[in-house]
Amino acid sequence: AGEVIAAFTKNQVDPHFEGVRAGVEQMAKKMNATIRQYVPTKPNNITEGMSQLEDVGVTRPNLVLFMPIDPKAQLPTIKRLIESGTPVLNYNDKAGDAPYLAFVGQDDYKLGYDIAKMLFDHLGGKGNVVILEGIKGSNTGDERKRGFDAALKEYPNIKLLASQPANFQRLLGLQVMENLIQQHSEINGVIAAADASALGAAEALKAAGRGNVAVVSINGVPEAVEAVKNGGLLAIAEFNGFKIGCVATEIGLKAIRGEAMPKRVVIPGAIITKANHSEWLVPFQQRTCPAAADYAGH
Amino acid sequence: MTTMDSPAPVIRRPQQLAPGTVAVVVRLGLIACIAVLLSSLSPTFATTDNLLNILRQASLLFLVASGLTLVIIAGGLDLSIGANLTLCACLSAAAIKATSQPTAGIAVALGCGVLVGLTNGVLINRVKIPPFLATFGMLWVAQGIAYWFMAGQVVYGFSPAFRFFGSGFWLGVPVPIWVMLVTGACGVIFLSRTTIGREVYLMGANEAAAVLSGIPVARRRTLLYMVSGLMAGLAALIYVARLNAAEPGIGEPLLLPAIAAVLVGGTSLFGGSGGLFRTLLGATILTLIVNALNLLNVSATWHPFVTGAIVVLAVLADAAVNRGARR
Amino acid sequence: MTDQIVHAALTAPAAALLRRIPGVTFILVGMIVVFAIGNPRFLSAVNFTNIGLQSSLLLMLALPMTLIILTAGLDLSVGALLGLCGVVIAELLVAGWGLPASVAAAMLVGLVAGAVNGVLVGYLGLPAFVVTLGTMGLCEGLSLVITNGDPIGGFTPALENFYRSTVFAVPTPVLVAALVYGLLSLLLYRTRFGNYVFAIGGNKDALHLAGINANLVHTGVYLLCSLTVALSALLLLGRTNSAHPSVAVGMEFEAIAAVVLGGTSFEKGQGWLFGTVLGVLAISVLRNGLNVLSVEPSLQVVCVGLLLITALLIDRNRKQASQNGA
Amino acid sequence: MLANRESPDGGPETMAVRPGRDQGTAEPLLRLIDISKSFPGVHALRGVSLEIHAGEVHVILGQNGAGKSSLIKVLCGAYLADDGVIEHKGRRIAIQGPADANGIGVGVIFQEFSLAPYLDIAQNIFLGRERAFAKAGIIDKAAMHAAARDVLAQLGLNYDTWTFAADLGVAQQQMVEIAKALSQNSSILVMDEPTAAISERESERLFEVIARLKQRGVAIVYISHRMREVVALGDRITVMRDGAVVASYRRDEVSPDEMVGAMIGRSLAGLKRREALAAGAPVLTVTNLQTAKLTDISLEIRAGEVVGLAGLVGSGRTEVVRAIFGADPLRTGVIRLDGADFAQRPDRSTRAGLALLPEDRKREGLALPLAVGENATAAALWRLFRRGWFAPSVAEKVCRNLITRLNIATPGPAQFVRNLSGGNQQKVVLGKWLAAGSRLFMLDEPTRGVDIGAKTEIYRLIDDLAKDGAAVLVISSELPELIHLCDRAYVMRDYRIVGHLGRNELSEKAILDLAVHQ
Ligand SMILES: Nc1ncnc2c1ncn2[C@@H]1O[C@H](COP(=O)(O)OP(=O)(O)OP(=O)(O)O)[C@@H](O)[C@H]1O
Ligand SMILES: Nc1ncnc2c1ncn2[C@@H]1O[C@H](COP(=O)(O)OP(=O)(O)OP(=O)(O)O)[C@@H](O)[C@H]1O
Ligand SMILES: O[C@@H]1[C@@H](O)[C@H](O)OC[C@H]1O
Ligand SMILES: [Mg+2]
Ligand SMILES: [Mg+2]
Repeated sequence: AGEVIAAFTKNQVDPHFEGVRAGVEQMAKKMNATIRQYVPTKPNNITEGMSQLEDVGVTRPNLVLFMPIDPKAQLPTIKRLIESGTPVLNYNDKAGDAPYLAFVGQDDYKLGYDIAKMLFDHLGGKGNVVILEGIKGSNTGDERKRGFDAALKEYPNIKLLASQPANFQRLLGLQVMENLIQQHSEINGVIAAADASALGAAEALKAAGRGNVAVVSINGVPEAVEAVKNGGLLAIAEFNGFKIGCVATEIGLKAIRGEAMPKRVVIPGAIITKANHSEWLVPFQQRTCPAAADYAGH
Repeated sequence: MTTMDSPAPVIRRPQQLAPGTVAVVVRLGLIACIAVLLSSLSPTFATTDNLLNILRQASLLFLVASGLTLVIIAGGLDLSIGANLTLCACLSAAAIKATSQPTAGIAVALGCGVLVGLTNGVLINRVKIPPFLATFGMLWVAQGIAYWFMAGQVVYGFSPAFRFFGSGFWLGVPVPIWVMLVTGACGVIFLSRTTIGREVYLMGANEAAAVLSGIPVARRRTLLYMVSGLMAGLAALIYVARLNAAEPGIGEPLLLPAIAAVLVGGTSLFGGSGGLFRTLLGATILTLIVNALNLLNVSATWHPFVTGAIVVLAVLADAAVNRGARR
Repeated sequence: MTDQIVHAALTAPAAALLRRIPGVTFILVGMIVVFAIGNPRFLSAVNFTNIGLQSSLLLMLALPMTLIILTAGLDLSVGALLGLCGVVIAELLVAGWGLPASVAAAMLVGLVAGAVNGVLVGYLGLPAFVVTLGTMGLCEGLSLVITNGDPIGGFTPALENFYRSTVFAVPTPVLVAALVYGLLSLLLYRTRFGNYVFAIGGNKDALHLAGINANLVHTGVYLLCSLTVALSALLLLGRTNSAHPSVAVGMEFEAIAAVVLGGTSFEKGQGWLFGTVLGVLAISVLRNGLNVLSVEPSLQVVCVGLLLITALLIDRNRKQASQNGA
Repeated sequence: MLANRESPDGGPETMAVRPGRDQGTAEPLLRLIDISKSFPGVHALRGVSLEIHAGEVHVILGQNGAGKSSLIKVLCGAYLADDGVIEHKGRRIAIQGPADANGIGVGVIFQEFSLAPYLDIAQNIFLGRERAFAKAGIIDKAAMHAAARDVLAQLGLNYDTWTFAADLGVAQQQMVEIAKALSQNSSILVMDEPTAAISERESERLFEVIARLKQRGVAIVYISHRMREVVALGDRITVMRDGAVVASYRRDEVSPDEMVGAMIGRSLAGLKRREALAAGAPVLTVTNLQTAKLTDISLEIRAGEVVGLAGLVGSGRTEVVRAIFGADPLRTGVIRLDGADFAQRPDRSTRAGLALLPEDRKREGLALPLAVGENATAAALWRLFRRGWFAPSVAEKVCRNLITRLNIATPGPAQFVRNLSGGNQQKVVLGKWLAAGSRLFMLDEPTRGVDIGAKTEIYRLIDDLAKDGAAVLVISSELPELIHLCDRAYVMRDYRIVGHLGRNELSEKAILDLAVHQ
């Protein structure tokens, strides 16, 4: 007990990461460990993320919970950290091949595929859609996009009008959508790689009097879930930072305390709709961590 | 070369347009050209909807850039506007949520903006930190406070009355465009028809001479940074009302576009010349270009490149117009 | 300035010497003391390596930026250019061009960028801020267009190995930065070109009247900067093991801040190359120390701002004190 | 482009025009023939011809804007002449740039300082000529500083050559400027108003050096608005007006009055001393003022008085007026206007009726990128209201009145002030304060670099101000000017007032006795 855990998240802007941090804190408290949060001062700054990894190496925490801003760039640094004897668990985003304690996250490809299918079915298998991508090069963004594309292939009557990056951001989502609205008089559905850009897009649509366009996204932060409740968003594929944080912390701590732990925990994501949304309306701080065993099955 | 001891023989030059007028005409011409080109290429361009869309996007950019324009004319620079906007947005959104009073939010946003501006002014006047560094430092401080205050959360969901400022229409025109027109008109009147407005140009053209002409330069400068902050606060309100949410990442990405809008508009970074109407044109040009690329189905990856090219072309055009007039 | 300090050391009372030392020095020392007390590992060899590595890239941008600021200019395009050159090298390596050819191509890109900046600022007298804001967009845009926004990886590990190598326990990137510092300071303080850099910032007409092609020298400063940046792309690639279109965008502001922290001013050609080293170190040490002490993330952001503001505050107070004392 | 490229066969082409009025016998070192130069809208030089002889001082006289500096700039390659021929030792040459001029041994002391503030004295002196000290591209600093000390020694100066130019006073800068020109060992040394910023003592040194150089056979071209210097130094005197040579004399052929007549195109009545007026109530009283530099400054000026503030350059005169105006902070002391205290801040001073005409009009007096109108109303903006709003029409009217009243040569208020000649620029700065309705005028070197014509107009204006009941404090380094203008004068030395001279005590000797260290 009393271990020090360094937990990395990518920015202080997206509530998804607040969910991660809340989960980590709650579980650490429960298991008697101390958390130190590391977030780059500039959102998603790769080189800064690397420096923070290097600096954390100096403080020799007992455990590092790591999500890459960019896996290619950060892999060598993380490998050196592991070589120097610091146990590292990879969570939220896949971070390439390295001797991690474990990976805890979700299947982004599947989330993308599922939510796209859900939208296409909602549209009756035909119509015009646009995609708001995430940050290029991030594992989550790329995998989700792959999932969207796979679903698209199965629906020949769904037409992809445009696929533009909105970088998981709200303002960009709004602006990109505003412009797409001008170009395309008929848009039936929007698939966003994350809640923030979906919410921005939904605002743009509403302002243009096209509130009836179905918007789906991935994440399920309370704000977006509220929008599902109000009909602003159609549905969300759950990418649950809080759960990821909890489970990652539990597995990591148990692993360094000597318990045998699974190497790979993939938390399934539900499709959040008006029908089932209430569970996700609860603020992160008031949620209770699930047990890792629920997902890891031991 | 700078001009040396300068002309005496009083020879009336042929009636010629002032460089400022030329700059405006060049930009209006550019806008006209793009518009004509686009309406022939894309049927959707010339629709009222699209034009209002362009103007609405431009209006948000203009609001952020307007206060900056004054600061730049006076020979300064404000890199903190983006982060200031963020902070104002977060604090005011929280205030509205807490009190369910839009007026509380308005007061907080404007107050916070002015306060950050005041701090800039004090750092520059009293502590004599160069504007670049002082406002760059404030950028970090304001951003940090916003992060700390929000603690990773988003404040969202506002009353329709408040949201009217961002997404409402009046007489068929989006409210932000009205806000742009009103603030723009106030600014133009301020610059041309008030003592302080005239002083802004003198300060920018030669600060030492302005001081020795009895212009209270330090106080004026503080005032201008406060106005810049005020406009960041106003823009914050519009953004919050438009996005229906406040998060600590909204303002920073607006900084460079705002600077670009001022410069593309033709306000000189040397200080002493420029104006708000030009910034309005600059904001319009930048927005128009992105809209054009979209309508022409050019990939979004081209946007920064084209924007950069426009900035360079704008300086080159100005240089060609007042060839030799300036250092 | 170095010469003036040496001269003061030899001839003037200690107080005069002290007055010449920029305020950032005191902050730097203060920070080191505080961080060392906060966590003794701050003073470990590993951490010095970290600070060195983390400083070296910023230094590579800030050093030539000092020369540009000495000419009363500014180069906002360095971050974007660094990214672009990285992309070019990576793209060509992947295409099988081999390192020398790829680097040559990046140098060519640097040359073009520097020439555009230099000619527009040096010959046409256009404001550097606007010109380089434009080229910043052009460079960032080009990287995006070339890569379609995707990062490039999977090229030779040689760059990473180079980046990670050490010479007598000193990381190679630190040596590279030190070498660049040495060369630039030789250039700035011991050659004609160096004198002309100060003269351009102080009185470009005077340089012209002295029969020197001042515009050419002025252009040369931008070229020098862009070429150094192009070379630094090797360090960036070594560090990130991949090329990203906009990794380094934003670094230009940090580089400029470091230069100004070090006591170089935008006016009159007043400045000091070694001050830039101190400015860069101040930024790196602060960031590193905050991490080592695990300071709360939002507070870290505030601290960066406070560093920028307080360093000059010290200078200001000392100046006032010395004036009142005189 | 100069139309004087070498002809294909390399020899000089047939001479078109000969310099008109010069009948020098010896072959001149340098001959300028029919040089013309125009700028957009301005004919700066119209067919100027001039001969420069070794071992002679050739003075060029002319009003502001007559074209003196332009001629010099053509000669040193800073400007390319549109037309004309230059011959060096009888051979036609082309001066396409500063390097060509250096090549034939032209050295110049420019009217505007050409020092780089953050290069040290040695670097400044040898700027552009570092190659002499370089080995494999690396400069030998020790050698360079030694050489710099040598040059300074010739001028009797022992400055620390490691000092940045920025840390030098105006006079010291000018001396370095002179040293820089001397160090070139030029065969032709051009000096454009070298004494405008230095004290009499330093001027004397310069004159000694000039004498020595003459003996060594150096040709000197000397520009000055100070008639005394012209008479004392000039071997040949060429007078320019409106870009053309109007007369050329040997010194013994001509009287100062004649020269002035040629300059302004009419003869000028000799400078009579200003009439004293009955002084009114005290306008300004300064008691025991002290700043970071100044100590013990007490003075009083009454309505209708013109009071001088004399002293050597660097004695602190500028500091006094800046402190009174509130531009520099006070330590202690009482400053009263009409017997009442007022806040020491430039904006308050302005509104209280103080006016400060700064010594450097380009740096501190004018906003060069702006128009005449904007500059002339800069200190009066707070008065130019109509119904609560700033009124451009009122401003324009005020400005037009000023243009007429001060006889400012400009097409109108919209002209850029940078396009005006020095004298007219100075009138704009004065006009700024007239528009502000000031009652106490503090004029710091009001006629620096101003030609005789404009000078007399400024004198007249000062007299008018006094007659209108204003109080005037004049700083001038030209003692005759002070004596001509002032009813009485305070004399400064080492940042304190060391004496006061009444109207009848005022003489150059009396001032110098007080101003110079015993
Ligand atoms: N670079 C320039 N551009 C435009 N006009 C110029 C330039 N340089 C000089 N002139 C004009 O040429 C004319 C001659 O100016 P010049 O500086 O030679 O006069 P000057 O005799 O030296 O006057 P002063 O006694 O005030 O120094 C003036 O009308 C001046 O305004
Ligand atoms: N505007 C100013 N700001 C700061 N320092 C100044 C200023 N003007 C003059 N000084 C400094 O004050 C010192 C005293 O010079 P000052 O100008 O007061 O003497 P002066 O008797 O007025 O001489 P001058 O004939 O040059 O005007 C100079 O060395 C100069 O460095
Ligand atoms: O779900 C997203 C997460 O995976 C990504 O990395 O950052 C933004 C989030 O919204
Ligand atoms: Mg002249
Ligand atoms: Mg003075």
